[in-house]
Amino acid sequence: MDLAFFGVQLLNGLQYGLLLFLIASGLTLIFGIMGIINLAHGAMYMIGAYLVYDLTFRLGNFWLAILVAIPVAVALGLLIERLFLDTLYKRDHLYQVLLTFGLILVLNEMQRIIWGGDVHSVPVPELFSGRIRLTDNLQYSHYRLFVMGVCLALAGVIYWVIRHTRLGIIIRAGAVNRDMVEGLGINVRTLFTLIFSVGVALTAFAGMIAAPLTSIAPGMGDSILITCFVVVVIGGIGSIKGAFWGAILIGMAETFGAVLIPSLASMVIYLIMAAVLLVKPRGLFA
Amino acid sequence: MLHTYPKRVVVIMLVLTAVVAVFPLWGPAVFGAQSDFLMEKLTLMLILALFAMSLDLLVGIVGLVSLGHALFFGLGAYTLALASPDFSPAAIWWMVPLVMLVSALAALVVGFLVIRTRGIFFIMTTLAFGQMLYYFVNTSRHTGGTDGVFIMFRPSVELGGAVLLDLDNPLTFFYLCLALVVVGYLFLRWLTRSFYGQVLDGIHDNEHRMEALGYATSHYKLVAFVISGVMASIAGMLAAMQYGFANPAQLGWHASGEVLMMLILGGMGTIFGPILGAFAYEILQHTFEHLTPHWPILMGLTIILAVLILPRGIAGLIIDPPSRARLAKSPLLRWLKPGQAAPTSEAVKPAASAPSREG
Amino acid sequence: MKTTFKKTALASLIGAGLTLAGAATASDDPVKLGLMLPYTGTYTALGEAITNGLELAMSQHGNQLGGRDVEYVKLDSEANPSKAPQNMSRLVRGDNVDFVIGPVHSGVAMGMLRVAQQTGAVTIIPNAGLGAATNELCMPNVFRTSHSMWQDSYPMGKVAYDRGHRRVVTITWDYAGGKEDLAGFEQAFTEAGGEIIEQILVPFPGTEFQSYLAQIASLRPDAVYTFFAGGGGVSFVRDYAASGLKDSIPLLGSGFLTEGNLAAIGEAGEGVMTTLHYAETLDTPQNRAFVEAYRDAYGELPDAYAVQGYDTGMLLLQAMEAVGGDTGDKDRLIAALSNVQLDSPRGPLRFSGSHHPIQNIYLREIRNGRHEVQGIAFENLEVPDDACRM
Amino acid sequence: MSDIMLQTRGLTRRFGGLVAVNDVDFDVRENEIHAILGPNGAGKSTLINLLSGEFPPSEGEIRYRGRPIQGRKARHVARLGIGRSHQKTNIFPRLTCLQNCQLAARIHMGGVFGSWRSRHQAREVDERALQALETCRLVQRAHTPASAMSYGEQRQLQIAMVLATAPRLMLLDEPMAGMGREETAQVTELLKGLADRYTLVLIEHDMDSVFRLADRITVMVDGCVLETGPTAQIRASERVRDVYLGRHHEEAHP
Repeated sequence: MDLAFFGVQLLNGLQYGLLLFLIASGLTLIFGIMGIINLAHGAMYMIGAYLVYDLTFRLGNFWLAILVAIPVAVALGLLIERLFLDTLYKRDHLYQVLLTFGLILVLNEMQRIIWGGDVHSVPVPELFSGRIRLTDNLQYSHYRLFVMGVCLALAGVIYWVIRHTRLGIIIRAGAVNRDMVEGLGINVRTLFTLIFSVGVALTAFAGMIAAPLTSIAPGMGDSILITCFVVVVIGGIGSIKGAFWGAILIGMAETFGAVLIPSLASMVIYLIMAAVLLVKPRGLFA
Repeated sequence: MLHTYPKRVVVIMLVLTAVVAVFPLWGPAVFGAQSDFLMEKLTLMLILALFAMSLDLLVGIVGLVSLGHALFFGLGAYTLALASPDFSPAAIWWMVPLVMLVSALAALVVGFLVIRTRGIFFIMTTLAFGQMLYYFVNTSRHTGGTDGVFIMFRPSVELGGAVLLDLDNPLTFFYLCLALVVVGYLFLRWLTRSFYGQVLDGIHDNEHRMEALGYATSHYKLVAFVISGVMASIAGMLAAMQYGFANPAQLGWHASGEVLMMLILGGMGTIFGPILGAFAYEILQHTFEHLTPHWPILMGLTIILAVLILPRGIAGLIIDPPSRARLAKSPLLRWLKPGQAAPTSEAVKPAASAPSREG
Repeated sequence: MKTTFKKTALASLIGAGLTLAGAATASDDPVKLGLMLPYTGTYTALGEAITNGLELAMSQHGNQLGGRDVEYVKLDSEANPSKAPQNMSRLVRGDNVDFVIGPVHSGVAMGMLRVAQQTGAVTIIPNAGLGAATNELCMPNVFRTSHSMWQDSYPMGKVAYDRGHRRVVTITWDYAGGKEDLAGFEQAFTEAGGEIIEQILVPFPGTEFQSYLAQIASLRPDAVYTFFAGGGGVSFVRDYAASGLKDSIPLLGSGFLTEGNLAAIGEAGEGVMTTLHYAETLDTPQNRAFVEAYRDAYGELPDAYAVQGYDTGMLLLQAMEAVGGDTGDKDRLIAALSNVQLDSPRGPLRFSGSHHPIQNIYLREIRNGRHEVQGIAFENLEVPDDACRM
Repeated sequence: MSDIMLQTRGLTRRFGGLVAVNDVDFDVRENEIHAILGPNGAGKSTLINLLSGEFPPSEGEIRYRGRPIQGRKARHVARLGIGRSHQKTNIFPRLTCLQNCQLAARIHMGGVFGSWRSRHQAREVDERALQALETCRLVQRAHTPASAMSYGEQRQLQIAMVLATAPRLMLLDEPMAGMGREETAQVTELLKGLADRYTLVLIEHDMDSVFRLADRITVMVDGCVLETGPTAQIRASERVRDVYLGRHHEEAHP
């Protein structure tokens, strides 16, 4: 492996990892604070992508589409939390697993009713349609760099919120001990609604900015879901820092695993997860 | 008392078993030409009931929510598929022990690793191990990959050259499955009412306290994990036998999710509930598919509703019929029976002598 | 219409005798077509296109087969192989359909074939391309109106060599269908004298291709041959273009890479060359008429899937006409089916001894968002079926 | 000294930067009732948790009947004869009162596969469970699910469960927490009655009960032992009075 090739793969792994972080961050927030396993997380990612596809063609502008789509995603999160999850907090994880499994079925089928079964795509926005040259025959889209930037910026914002705001203190406390949050005199119900909506919005937003990089197809959320679970478990449930490093680790592992050990490529992330859990049963950063 | 149910549970289950058992007698009269197909469907439901029951030991009894239980179901199917000779039937005498051995070993290894984790982590790690095997089977050269494999012959049940059971006969196979469900049920009933089951109840209620009392809880959980895995693998083996086909989709996480849904529909922790759940789930899906091409919405909403308003499932309805439950909570009953702090139907019953758990 | 065929129907009734099957062929009973196609999930679009094509063929002929009304029994296959046997069994034993039409997915096909084998149900595969269906696992009661993975990729091997490519990288998903497709290409390409310098297998159904593109760039092949389908195809073609590789290394593929997804692929697809048994731009009277009728009925251009569905309908129409609507005599029905020759929108089509279509494979290049036909890559291509015993 | 049952030397436990138990030397003699007093956060519960093996000490030594037991898991410690109850009610709510005690009584039956041991042995165990219930005056509730009992009864059941494990040493973490005056008196009597057969270590806030029950008392403040000695000595101690009537007074009675 020559140095240039190594460098390019490093970039690919980083970019994939950052995107994974964005998708997984919502999941880990919801996990950590609310103790909810949201299997419908992948469906939210898919909905984000479909929303932006729909709105881009309706409004004729990608950025405008994202602006409109975010409130829609927040509203969806709000609706689900208030309608379904509100009564489940005191119950066993099993019920959350099943309820969100039911939600997957409903949301996937809604997608099919609204947008049909065809594969779609969103064109890369004009502003970032250029490419940089990596090697003599390989180029890299500006948009991918932009996505990396957005993911990094969001990671920074989330980190700042968690470190330096009152909300962050609550979130950190909640990840360690959920009863403590109630002890702090917080309106838990409002907090949960907020966290769930933000989590859904983050995920849907990941689907939105990833839309120009991927194909928008039914079931696109299912495969990403499991990968995100692995990221969150490796990092430590509820830890944003863990989700970040877990995502980078998995991004790198998938990228390099694909090239170096192709025979194990599909299993490599599960092997890593098993190894991590053997050494640290609660994840790397728990 | 825990795991003791009102008499009507026994009555209902016996009646249902009898109705299913004599289906070959009344089926053709009622359903005509469709009855063959329906018996096949019943057979499948019985197999799924066995599968759901095995998971109930883990989820309902011990309180370990596994999202990778299909791993063992698939393992049973693939062990049969890969160990069967191509051009002749395998003898059941070594096939069943082999399937049990393979799944027990797998359950031991997987269990050893996942038992250490709790709550969400247990869910996630079981999911991960399920997916690992799923991808392995999907990409391995020896398993037929995504296309799956055929099992050309059902195992033979012969003793000294004499055919004891002809499993190719749908009727025989149907009764075999029925018998295994009954045996499985009785086994789990015995297990949950034994002292070992009591320890599992203790772990479910308060694992920490069990440790403090002096129990090596992880050992008990591991044994339950292995028992559950072996039962699931038998169900998987039967499923693969039924159609002579094994496919990776049998061990993906969607399959694990579906069997969990059977549990919730039927009512977990009751052993008999999941049997009803498996039947209910299959019947619902069959009906919805006939009703609309958008059947997943109906299925999804059913699950959501079951979780929200019927968390104890069908079994809960049978144990505490809604009217009775309301009556039991009413001040009237409390007034009639002073001294009963929580007059549920179980508590109202006069306590039997010592810990004999009849029901 | 009913009176015209009364005589033949009566004859068939007598012919069928008093067996149970005979009862099902009474003239008044409709012919039941059991459709086992994906109507939910990832492959929904394919299931719908096939259904559309089939229904178009039927509606063009009065919705009758051999004088009997047609009744559809649609069953969502969910593209879930583990449920395939039970679903197939439901159609055959539960709904008593006369023909099973399906599936899309090769794994589902395996499960169906097992039941087809046990029940002898007449099965027509309108898409799944697993080679075994008309080779190792061939059976008299199973027909295919689509393709095999091998059939669509084999001609490209020769084309690639003729276009001057000598060192080629192949890439597909790590699953049976993909590997069969690559095998077809590899066979023809290496026979001609070319060399496959690397075969890349991507975990199924992943669509994250960046690291593989970097690998391809560093290998510097003359061309890349690929098979992906659906969302994977769209992603691969777009990522390939975005990485700039398309400027220096031509992209070749099986037609399914882009089939049905030209709009989603957009500009990135320009210049991509594929081989397939159909192109919507085929300039024949049959195809022009078909495209027009399809557009009138469904408001969109047909794709290969729609044609496969349409030809399934045409196959049934011809065969049922030949047997006079009698589905009771299986052997006669099967003989009639295997003798059908179609003047399909895709060109002439007849069936091999293993019930696989013998058909033209076209070389297509994407220009202005359409699959422009560059010529016939292989005329009347027959697939290998040495392992077929029937 | 031969009559020392449990002994710690330099016992220390840290949680991150916090030192919960700091260099504690502590002795328990055979057949005494030894109370641990101290304001909230003094490290009393942590000390009990260290003694019962709930978590390992950061430093120091614990000897039980002369043998070091630090670092052993809770379940091993329990089977050595050190039974404990928890501050929060810690029972199996779905099981009956008797079943709760049976679970406790059967810990000596030997692992998973001991579950299926002989009936004879099982009967012995059941007798011990019943005895424990009798001692705690819960026999009439034997077949009531634990969740259906009153709070006071549940606290008594906890003690019964410890008894059923046939311990030599009982560690009781606030056995009377949250109880009414009458129930407190009842439990105090109960514990008094146990004193001739068992060795007891208990944490308790109720001063009256402690002074009535305890043979010796150890007072802890901020993770350290402030003073240890016979009840009369502690009662008279200036330092202890300072702690209890001074800065920690309000916390001592939550």
